[in-house]
This record gives sequence, structure tokens and C-alpha cells, in this order.
Amino acid sequence: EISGGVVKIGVLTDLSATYSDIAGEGAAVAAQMAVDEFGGKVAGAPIEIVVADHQNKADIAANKAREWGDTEGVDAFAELVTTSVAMAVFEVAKQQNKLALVSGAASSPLTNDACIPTGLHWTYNTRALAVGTGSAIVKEGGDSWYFLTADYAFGEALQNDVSKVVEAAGGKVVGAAKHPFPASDFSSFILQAQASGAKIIGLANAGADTVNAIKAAHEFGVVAAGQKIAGLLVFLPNVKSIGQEVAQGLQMTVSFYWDMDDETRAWSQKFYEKTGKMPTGVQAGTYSSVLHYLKAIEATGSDDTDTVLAKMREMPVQDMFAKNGVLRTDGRMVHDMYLAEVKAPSESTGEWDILKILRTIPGEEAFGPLSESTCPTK
Amino acid sequence: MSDKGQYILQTQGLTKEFKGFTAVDDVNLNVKRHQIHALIGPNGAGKTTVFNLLTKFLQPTRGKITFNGRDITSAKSAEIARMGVIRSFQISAVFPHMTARENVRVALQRELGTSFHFWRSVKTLNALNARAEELLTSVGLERFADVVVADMSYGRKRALEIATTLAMEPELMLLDEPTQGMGREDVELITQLIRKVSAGRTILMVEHNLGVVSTLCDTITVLQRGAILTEGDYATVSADPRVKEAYMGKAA
Amino acid sequence: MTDLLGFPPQVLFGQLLLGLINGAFYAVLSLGLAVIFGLLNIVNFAHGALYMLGAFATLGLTKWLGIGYWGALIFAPIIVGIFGIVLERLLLRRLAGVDHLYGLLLTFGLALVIEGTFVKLFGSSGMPYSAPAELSGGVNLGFMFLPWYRGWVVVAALIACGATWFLFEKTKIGAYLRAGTENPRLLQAFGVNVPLLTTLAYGYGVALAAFAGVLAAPITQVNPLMGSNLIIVVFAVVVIGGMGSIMGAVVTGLAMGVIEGLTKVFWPEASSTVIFVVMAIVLVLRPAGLFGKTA
Amino acid sequence: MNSKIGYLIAIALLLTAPLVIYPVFLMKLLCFALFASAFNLILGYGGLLSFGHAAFFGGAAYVTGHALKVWGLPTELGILTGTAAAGILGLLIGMIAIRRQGIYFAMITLAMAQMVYFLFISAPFTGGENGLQGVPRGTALGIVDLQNDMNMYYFVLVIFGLAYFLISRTVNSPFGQVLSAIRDNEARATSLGYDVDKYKLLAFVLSSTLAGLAGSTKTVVFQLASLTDAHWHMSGEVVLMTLLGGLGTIVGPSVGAGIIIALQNYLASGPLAAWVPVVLGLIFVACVLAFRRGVVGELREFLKKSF
Amino acid sequence: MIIDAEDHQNHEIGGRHLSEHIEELRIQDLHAFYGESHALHGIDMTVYQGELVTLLGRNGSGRTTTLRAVMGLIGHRTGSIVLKGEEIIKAQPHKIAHLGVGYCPEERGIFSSLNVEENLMLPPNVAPGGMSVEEIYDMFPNLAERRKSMGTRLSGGEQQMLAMARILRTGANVLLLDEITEGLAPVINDKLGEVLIKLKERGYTIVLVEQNFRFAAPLADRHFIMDHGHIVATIHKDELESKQHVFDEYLSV
Ligand SMILES: Nc1ncnc2c1ncn2[C@@H]1O[C@H](COP(=O)(O)OP(=O)(O)OP(=O)(O)O)[C@@H](O)[C@H]1O
Ligand SMILES: Nc1ncnc2c1ncn2[C@@H]1O[C@H](COP(=O)(O)OP(=O)(O)OP(=O)(O)O)[C@@H](O)[C@H]1O
Ligand SMILES: [Mg+2]
Ligand SMILES: [Mg+2]
Repeated sequence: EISGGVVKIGVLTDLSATYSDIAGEGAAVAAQMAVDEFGGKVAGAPIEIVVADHQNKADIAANKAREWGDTEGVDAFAELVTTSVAMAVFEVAKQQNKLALVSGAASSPLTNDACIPTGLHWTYNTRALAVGTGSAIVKEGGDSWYFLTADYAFGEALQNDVSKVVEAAGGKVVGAAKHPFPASDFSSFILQAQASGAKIIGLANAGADTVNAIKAAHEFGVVAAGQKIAGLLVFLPNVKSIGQEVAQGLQMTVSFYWDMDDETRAWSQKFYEKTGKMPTGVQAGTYSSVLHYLKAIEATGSDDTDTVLAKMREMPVQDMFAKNGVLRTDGRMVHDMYLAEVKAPSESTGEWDILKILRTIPGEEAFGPLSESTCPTK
Repeated sequence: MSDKGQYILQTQGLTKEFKGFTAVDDVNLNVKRHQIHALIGPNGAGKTTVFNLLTKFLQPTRGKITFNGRDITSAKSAEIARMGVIRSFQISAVFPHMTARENVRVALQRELGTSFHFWRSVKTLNALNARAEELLTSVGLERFADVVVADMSYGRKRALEIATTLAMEPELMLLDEPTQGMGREDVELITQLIRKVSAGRTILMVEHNLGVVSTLCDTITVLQRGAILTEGDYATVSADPRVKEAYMGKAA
Repeated sequence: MTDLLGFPPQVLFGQLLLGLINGAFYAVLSLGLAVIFGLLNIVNFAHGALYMLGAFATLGLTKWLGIGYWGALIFAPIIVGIFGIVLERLLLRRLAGVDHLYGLLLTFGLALVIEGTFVKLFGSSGMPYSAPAELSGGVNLGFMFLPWYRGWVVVAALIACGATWFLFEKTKIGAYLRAGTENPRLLQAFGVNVPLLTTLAYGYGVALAAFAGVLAAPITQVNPLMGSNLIIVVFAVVVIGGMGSIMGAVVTGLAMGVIEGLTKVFWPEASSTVIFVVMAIVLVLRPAGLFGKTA
Repeated sequence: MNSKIGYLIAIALLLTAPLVIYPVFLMKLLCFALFASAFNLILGYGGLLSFGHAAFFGGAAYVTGHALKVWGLPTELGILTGTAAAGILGLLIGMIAIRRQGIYFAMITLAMAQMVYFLFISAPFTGGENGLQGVPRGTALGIVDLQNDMNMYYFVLVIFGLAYFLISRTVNSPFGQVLSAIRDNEARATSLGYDVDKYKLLAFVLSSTLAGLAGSTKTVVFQLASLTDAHWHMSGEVVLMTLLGGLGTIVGPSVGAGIIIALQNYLASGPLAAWVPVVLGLIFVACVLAFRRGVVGELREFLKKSF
Repeated sequence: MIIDAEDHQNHEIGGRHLSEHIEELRIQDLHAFYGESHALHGIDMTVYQGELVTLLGRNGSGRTTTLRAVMGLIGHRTGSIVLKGEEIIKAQPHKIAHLGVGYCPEERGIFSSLNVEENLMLPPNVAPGGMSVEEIYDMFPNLAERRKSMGTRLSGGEQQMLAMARILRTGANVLLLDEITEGLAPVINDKLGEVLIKLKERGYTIVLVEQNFRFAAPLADRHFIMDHGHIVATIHKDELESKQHVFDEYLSV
């Protein structure tokens, strides 16, 4: 019942460019760890992982995915960092009726307007990030916001999501500066944010932009003068590249942190041994998605997409990444998110002791109810 | 003499200033039809600059240029060329990566009016081959039609340049030191060539080789410091003590 | 106070100053490019990668050799400069006499190799580096808070620019530089050791890039790709200034920083495009650039 | 004579290739071969290095994507719209750029392309960094379903064939003659009465239009248009393809495109996956240093010497 | 017909017997190549200190190539070139220049990005005793007048003067001059002739490549006739009449 006698999972990720740290080889390793937990075999058939670099280019990703599906019998695509890649692969997955297990891409539309029946969005999305960070901060009194927004669709989506949350929680948005993407210097924008008098400077950007903005804010004494920075899409490697000294106190919403409980620590330790780094949420999420996929195959004895998908929805997602996660019909995997804060260097006991978890955000709250989803096929 | 008048080319008060330096100073040049007219003068007198002004490689500061009675002061280089005023350059001007035939054909093809036609085969230009070869023959290059020009000797390149220029059927040819850098033999060859092609055309040339000037030219204008010093036939000009002093030295 | 063009004057002053600071980076980087273009006639596409190497060298020196920021300020440009010299001797040298487009293409390839290797070695998200303790903090200028470090950047950049300008415009080297670009063989026949001159000029230009990298390390993220987009902007600066013109590179660098800074206030989205717009306009009006010699 | 046989063999190979090789890969190859050939028109035959051809490739890709997805135009018309848009963009950029030569030309085209790129990032119709996804392939002539890869392949092959013919014709046309004369000696061409700028501009517009055709076709094949298409790395890549294959040769750019695309494709999932940029960079370096004439040029030289 | 240079061992130049003279430049079996084309086919010639010799021949006979080979400007060359007692066949051009050689190239090589004065001052001094700038401006008043002009804005002839002038400044006492009268007005040629005589008096060694035989004949001690990359004849100034047939054959004067 296993097509081609082998279960093949294609990990399409960024191995050589900007996102190679948050996803990249680590994601491939994480997927392999899921396979290893099955002893390399599921429902009597061997499992194979193939990995390709999409260089953050949608066309390369689409091309590779299509080729894998057409000629190599790949059954599911995994990881898919950055939204344009995920969307491109969605097209292929839809045509070929294959599963797309998205972990790295962040945009909420993947389970809304752009959703496909076989596209599963596993790790997080912009809404969850917005809710986590936005509402938590407003609750703590950060009720006036100024955004530094990357001038492109993702930045805008993030800003909109957060604005909604902030306003719903009783805060207000006093302004926003759109900065070009990528921008090398943030001092001007920081100065504008400073002049706005807002309590919170929300960074609706990602990667190097976020890092540079935070560094500039620190340099210009923004935090010292009483304003707070809210990074909306920050990953562990970003924090490391800012340095704890500068980043301390930064609040962020994460889907995963290695040091949450024994299970995560044990898994992360294994991951660390293989890669020399602690896992990011994207990598852990890749593991979780592949593991759940394999569990469903094991349970059904089939790798037929519709059968497996039905089973995946039926079973709760239960592993070190997600406790009682639920896979919704719009493709959203609903699980708890966490509000975390960067520790001061003095609190930190080791190189990777970076975050402390402040609050658990229940899945429903983070991702919203299914009724809110605009996915036409939900 | 045609109704276009006695003079094919005239300038009135032609002046070119470079940042406070006057290279050409109020020059009134009158070139008679069907003559070989020489422009001589000491180095830096402004001869090449006059050529550049006539062909609009430089814009005159002041003055007027008329060609066949028509004011061409504000025409562009390529336009002037199309009117029939073709120049040669001090260094040989050929298309080195093309064959001799192609060099001539490039000049001929303009009149076909298909030079912008990128959808047409190059074979349509073969109709011009006969004329091209005729021109090559006229300068003694018939055996070199298929040779890539980069491989030809200097003298032959000069000859080819003249063939190409002739292909344009110029009414007026401007030659800037056509014999510069040539061995005696080639000087002789070019001199004869110029004489041959001068039939039915007008030639204005700059030349330092007084031998060439004295044998070829009907009228000689002497420039000095941008202005006309004197004008006349070789005998008159070379007898002028000012010309001797400023230009000819012991040669005269 | 009354607003200027709808913005409080202190905001404008602040932005002007910040623009000047960014301009200082542009100036140092484009200066290096101008020197290299001046003597080697090569558009050094690897300049961004070498700038990045400067920042990484700073990091490495601190981490492994315990040499601090001030030491790195001297040693990082030297190390990277030597690397540049090796590149010139091994690779660029072989392009003497061929169309300079090949130089552009070669350095483009080198940039890919260097940046790709660094992403592989150090990851893509970069590493932290903080300003030296002596320069942490800042001063309140009334209209803005100026971090000491930023102030220092301007001073250091101006010193580097001034020294370079003196070296190339006030000594014979400048004339050799320009002559060597045009006809290196002939210059050599006059008795100038052109190969050595070329090597040193490349090394110097590269060292300038690395110097900018050191200056940038505490400000921006030290990241293997930090130079890859910056380089395009710096190209535009050099072209506006007039390729190969030392003066042009410096003045235009500073001016573009300021223009960009002001754009960030009035129309932030356009701030990364404005330089290219300026470039297009300048080239239409003055094809050889502002300070370029119209050949 | 010889080249006729060569062409026949090539045509036979192209017709049968999709039976053996994955057709989508072949289509990608054809698109880039076309892109590189179009680029070669301006570099190899016009002597002008454009470092901004991505703007035309990407611009056409977006316009075609928009035309097919939003306006719902038929496929052929969508491609034509994109191609025409690239041509117009080429005209605008060309008018500014062709006034300069050499390095300046390269830099100006780069800068103009960069402006276009920033426009694409923030313009509403490009979908920002997500790009235009799910562009319908539609049908050819209203009957042939292009969703089928085989049909699509032959559709692309026809486009490629026509464009390729046009390019080789352009090179060997009266216009091509003037163009090479201009490249050889611009002042002399002027003095023969040619308005060199007009010729260069036409060459530039032709080149950008055909680059646009490549971009449009690519959008239909992959059903997406993204920022990658317009990024300056794309401009660099097309230079690499042309150089690697052989500047100023008719088949060179296609060969170069084939090598690069195949490399990218096969390296992407092999052990060297993470090293793709480095490998490309090394090829660049090797190409510039060791075989400047490119694969086809070196081969021709080799044949010339040995026979 | 080949006339051996050794036949004239006994001629005198500058009042002294040739064999007493120091060899300034000695070229033996020199071959030079442009890529694959073989331009010089084994040249042998010796120039003595204080002597002015010419290289005569048709276009393309290899005269320029000979000068370029001595200067080290040709990639591939074999044989032996001894300058002031030093073997320089493998030396780099800048090393050769510092032995006291000045080169005035055929294409003039004026630097367009430098002005006249900068062009003039550009070549480093290679030996003491060069002419002063005033002397040079005196000699070429055109240059004095245009001293702030950019190099290639000069007229053809002015560029020629500048190319000659700039090597007189450096103190080089072996001059390799390629067609220096090209494009110059006759009066300037007269003046250049005087300059060369003056330089000879100062003991300079000069190799002159000329088309203009009328200019060269009264100045030169000996003439080397070149054809197809060979030296086919050497003619002493005293033999001009008797060897007229050689000139006729190779130069068609
Ligand atoms: N573009 C320019 N800018 C400044 N000065 C110039 C320019 N072109 C020419 N000149 C000057 O104008 C004068 C005349 O130059 P031109 O080239 O016309 O002389 P010419 O008569 O042709 O001399 P030659 O016989 O030496 O070629 C010269 O002194 C020259 O330096
Ligand atoms: N750069 C070059 N590349 C290839 N061949 C060359 C080159 N320069 C000269 N030659 C060839 O070498 C031979 C000798 O040329 P050379 O320039 O030495 O002649 P010349 O006697 O100085 O003649 P001219 O009067 O033309 O200056 C000629 O056949 C010429 O074609
Ligand atoms: Mg002149
Ligand atoms: Mg010569």
C-alpha cells in the first residue's frame, strides 16, 4: 500500500542563504531524527529523506518540488521556509495532491486565502506572533505603539496583525515608518520612533533587519530612555547575533524553546550533538510535522495522501514540540505558543541559556478559532 | 559650374573656444568645387579642430557653415555625412574585425535603406558586392576582399578607408593627414589615389608633407594660431616670408 | 519652534547628522572602489565581501587573539589588505590587458565564493560585536542623542578619506595612478614599477573596505551577507562621483548619505531607491559623473 | 553545410528530449537559453555589458503573471503583453544607458534595474516578496491544454525556436552588419552617416524584448513570478551563462545556460547543495581566467587548430 | 644583398676610432613574437656610446618592434640584449628604464587624464643630468603655452613634442625615438634636428626610427636598414652615396 515501496519526504529548505540558520541543515537533521525514531521504516516500507536547497527562490523550489513529485515519487514536502517558497510549493502540492508540511514560512495567509487542502502549517504564523507579543505587552502597560515596518507584504501583514491585537486590547498605534527591505542602517528610523513618543517600538520585520534595528535602538539609548522594543519575528540565532548584552529584556513569542521541559531538553541535546547548535522552533517544528506524518502512515498502513491526511487530523499531535496539538481543516496545526524574554547575561548560565518563558499562550488564543479562517476549503 | 555656386563649402566667422583658449579664430574658409584644397599650418594651429567643427564632432562657439549654399551649422554628424561630407581620421578608421568587402559594404548599404531591418537576411546585401569589389579594385585592394582587416598592413588600411569613403559618393572629402606614418612608397600610392578620386569631387585636406601638398593641391590655406594667415596656390604661399617663418622653415 | 516642511527642526538636524554618518561609510567604501578602479581599471565587485571580511577579521581578532577593537582597527585592514594582495597577485593580475569587463566578472565570482564560504562557516545570521567600552554611551546634543561611537565613525572616516586624498592627489602616486590606468606598459617603460604599484593599490583599496568593515562591526550585524547589497549602493555613489575620482568618491559618499537620510524622513520607502534616481539624473546631465573628467 | 547538419541534429534532440529528460527541467533550460541568447545580442554583438537584464526578465514575468492571473488573458496574449512591457522598459532604460559605454553602461543598467527591483518589491501588483503564485498556464491556441507538461514543452520549444531564429537572423542581417561596424569603430560609423545611438538603442530594445519573452515564458512554465527574476543576481547569472558558453557565438549562450541550469538543478539536492553559490562563483573565476572564449568559443578554436 | 656590419670596423665616428668606443647597446640574435606571429628574425646590432643610429625600412619591417623589444615591452623575445654591460633580455621594463633609457613611442602615449605639465613631470628621473623644465619649455613654446591643458586635448603635433620632451627631463642618456617627426610642421622638424645634434654633443646615445630620410641623413652616424624582421644592411654616413642602391632597394627613395 506504500506507493513505490518507499516513503519519501523531500525537505526543501534554505541551505545557503539568509534563513539557513533558522531552518537549513538543522531542519534536515530534525526530519531525519523523526525518521530515526521510526527505525527508518514505517508500515514495513523504508523511509527516505531527500534534501534540496531552494536558495529562497520560489522558482527553484517549485521546480524541485515538481521534479521530486513527478520523477522521484516524493510523498510529502517538508520545512519550506519563507512564504514565497511555501506558496510556490503549495501550487505544486495541489496539482500533484501531495502533502506540504510547512514549518519555516510565517505568513498567516497560508491557512487563509492561500490555503490548499493538503497544505499544513505547523510551527507558527504571523497572527500567533502578533497575539503573543502584542497582547502581552499591552497588558503590561505598553499601550502606545510605533512600528518599524519592512516595506513589503510580509512586514505589512505583520504590522496589521499586531495593530489589530493592540487595538483590541485597548492600546493604540501612533504611527509607523516603512523602511526599505533590506535596510542596512536603522538609526534614522529609530530616531523617528523615538520622536513619536510611543511606549513600544514594534519591529515588523525579520532577520538582519530586526537585528540591526535592535542594535541601533540600543546604541541610541532608546531602551535606557524608557521605550521598549518588541521584536515580532525573532529567532534564537537572531538573539545570538545581537548578543545577550544588547538583547536582554527583549520580549518575543516563540513556538518552542529547547529548555522548556525534560522532553525538549533531551531532544535538543541529541540535536545539539548532531549539529553543534540548539534547535530553533522551525527545526523542532519540522521534526514534529514529519513525525506526525509518519505516525499517520504507520496507523493507516498507507501513504495515500487523503488517507494519511484524514488520519493526521484525527490523531492529536503529541510529541516533544506540541502537546495535544490539533490539525485543523484549514491546515493550521494549533498548539501552544510561548511568550519569552531574553535573559540578562548575568542570569544566563551558559552559551545557550538565552530565554526565559514568561507565559504559555494557549493554541486557541494564539491562532484564533477556525471560524476566523478565510480558507475557502476549510 | 552648377547653379549651387562656385563654392561647395564656406564658413563665416567660424570660431571655437576651449575654456578661454581660442583654437579656431574667426575663420572664413571658401572651398571651391572640384578642387583639392589644403589646410596647412604649424602644430596646434587648429586644423584638426576645423575638421571637427565642419563634421560636428565639435560644436562651433560662433560662426556659420554652409555646404552647397545650405546652412549646416546646427546639423548633426551623421546628417552631415549623409549630405555627402565624409571625413577620414588622423589614425586609420576601419572596422578591423570585418573583411575588406564588408567594410566597403557597410558604407554602401546605407542607401538601401534596410539598415534597421534586423529580420532580413544579410544575403540581401550581396547585391552590393559587385559595387564593393569595384571600389576595392579602384584602390588596388581587389585581392584582399576577403581578408579580415585587422590582418592588413597600415598602408592598405588607409587605402581601404578611402575606398569606404568613396562608397559614400561624397561630394566633399575631408582628409586629415592622409600620408602620416607612411613609407615613401605608400605616400606615393596614396597621392596618386587622391588625385584619381578627386575627379568630380572636392577634397579638403590637412597635410604636413609639403611634397604631397605641392603636387596635389590647387589652393592652400595657411592657418596660424587659429586664424587664417594667408591663402593661395603653392607658389604664392611658399614664397610668403611669414609662412616660411611660422611653418616651412628650411623646407621652403 | 516652527516646523520645517512639516517636521520639527530637531528631527531634520538629527537626520542630517545621521545621514552624514552613513555617508562616511559610503565615502570610505567608495573611496576604496575609486582607488581600485583608478589603477586597475577594475570595478571591484568583491568590495562588499571584503568589507564583510574586515568585520569578521575584527571579530576573529577579538575572539581568538584577544586583540580589542583598537587593535583590530589597525590589524584587520592589514590582514584583509594582504588577502587582497594575494588575490591580485594570483588572479586579477592575469587580466592585465583584457577588457575591464572581465575584471568586474572575476570579482563578481570572487564575491560569491567568499560570501558563500562564510555563510557555510559561520552561518547566515551573524554574530554580535559591541563597541569598545571607551565609546559606549553618548551625548545629548539637544536635538538628538548622539552615540559616541557614531561620532567616532565620522572622525575616523574623514581621517581615512583625508589621508587617501593626500596620498593620491598631492603626491606623485596620484599621477602614476591615473597614468597607469591608461597605459600601464608605457608607464613601466618610464621606470615605474607598475606591477608593484598595482598590487599595492589593490591592497590599499581592499584595506579601506576592511577599515569600513571594522567601523561597521559594532553598528550593524556582522553577517556574511552584510556587504552584498551595500555594494550596489556604493557603486552608484562611485558612478555619481565620477569613476576613479578620489574627491568625487568622498564628497558624493557624504552627500548621498545626507540625501538618503532626508529621504528617510520624507518618503522612507524610497530611501533605498533615491541614490539610483540621483545617479540616473546625474548621468543624463553629466555623463562622466560629478567629478569625472569628461573624456 | 556542417552547421545545417548540426542544426538538424539539435532539432531532433530537442524534439525527443522530453521522452528521456524531465520536461519541466528542459523548459527551464530553454527559457534561460533564450534569456542568455537575448542578452548575448547586446553584449556579444553590441559590445555593451548590461548588468540590468534581470529587470526585463523579471518585469515581463510579472506583467505576464498579472495578465494571465488577474486579467485572465489567453496564454499567448499574456506572453505578448509581458514581452511588450519588457520592450518598453528596455526603450526607457536604453535611452538613458546607451549614451555611455563600457563600465559606465554596466553601472547605469545595474542602477536602473535596481530601481525597477525596488519598484517590484513595493508595487501592489507583484505580490511583494511572495510573488505572483498560481498563474494559470491556460491553453495554446485555445485548444491545447498546457497543464500537460508535454504540451507545454512543445509550446515552449516553438517559442524558443522562433526567438532563436530571430536572434540569429538579427545577427546576420543588414542591421547586424551596422551593429558590428559600430562595435568596431563607433566614430567611423558615425562619419559614414549612421546615427549610432539609434542602432544601439534598437539592439538594446530587441535584446530586452527577447529577454522579456524568456521571462514571460518562464512565468507560464512555473506558474509564478517572483523577485528572484528581477534581482541583480539574475543579471549576473545571465552574464555567467553567456560568458561560459561563449560570447558572440550564436549557440554559446544556450550551451552556457544549459550548463548553469543543470548545475543548479543537480547540485541543489546533492552533497554540495549548500555550496551552490560558491561553485557558481568558482566557475565564474575559472571562466574569466582560463577560458575566456567560453565553451563554444574554445571548442571552435580547438577545432580550428586541429583541422 | 647583405652587408656585414663588421666591414666597417675601421670607420671613425665623432672623431674617434670606432673600436675605441664603449658598446652601449649590443643586440644578438634577437627574435620577437606577437602572440604567434614572428616579428623579428634574429637581429644583430651594436650601438656605441655617443652614437646616433637610425633604423630605416618600410612599414612593418620591424623597426618599432626592435625598440619595443629593447624596452622589454614585448612579451616573448629571445636572444641577447646587453645594455651598458647588463643583460636585459629577461628584465622588466622599469628595470630597463632605470639603466638610463628613454623611450618615445610611435603612438606617443600621452596620458589623457594628466595635463601637459603632469605628463611632462610623470617619468621618474632615472639618472642625473636631465634637462630642466625651463630648458624644455624654451625648446617647445607650444607646450609652455598649453601647460594646463589635458594631454590628449593637444593637437597631434603638440602631443608629439610632449612625448619627446618628457624623456629629455629624466636624465636618460640612451634614447629610443620612434618616428618623432611624424605629423610635425617643417619648422619644428628643423628644431628637433638641432636638439638631436645638441644631445649628441652631450654624449647621448640615440636610436632613431625614421621615415623621413631627409631629416635623418644629416644627423646619423650609421643607418641600419631593416626588412621583414631582419637587418639587411648597415651603412655608415660616409657611404651614403656609394650605397645608394641599398636605399633604392629597401626604401625605394
Ligand atoms: N578639446 C580641446 N580642449 C582644449 N583645447 C583643445 C581641444 N582640442 C584642441 N585643442 C587645442 O586647440 C589647438 C588646435 O588643435 P588642433 O588639433 O586643431 O591642431 P592642428 O592644427 O590639427 O595641429 P597638428 O598639426 O599638430 O595636428 C591646440 O593648441 C590644442 O591644444
Ligand atoms: N601588436 C602587434 N600584434 C601583432 N603584430 C604586430 C603588432 N605590432 C606590429 N606587428 C607586426 O610586426 C611586424 C613589424 O612591425 P613594426 O611595428 O615593428 O614595424 P615598423 O617597421 O615599425 O613599421 P611602421 O612604419 O608601420 O611603424 C609587422 O608585420 C606588424 O604587422
Ligand atoms: Mg591635427
Ligand atoms: Mg613603427
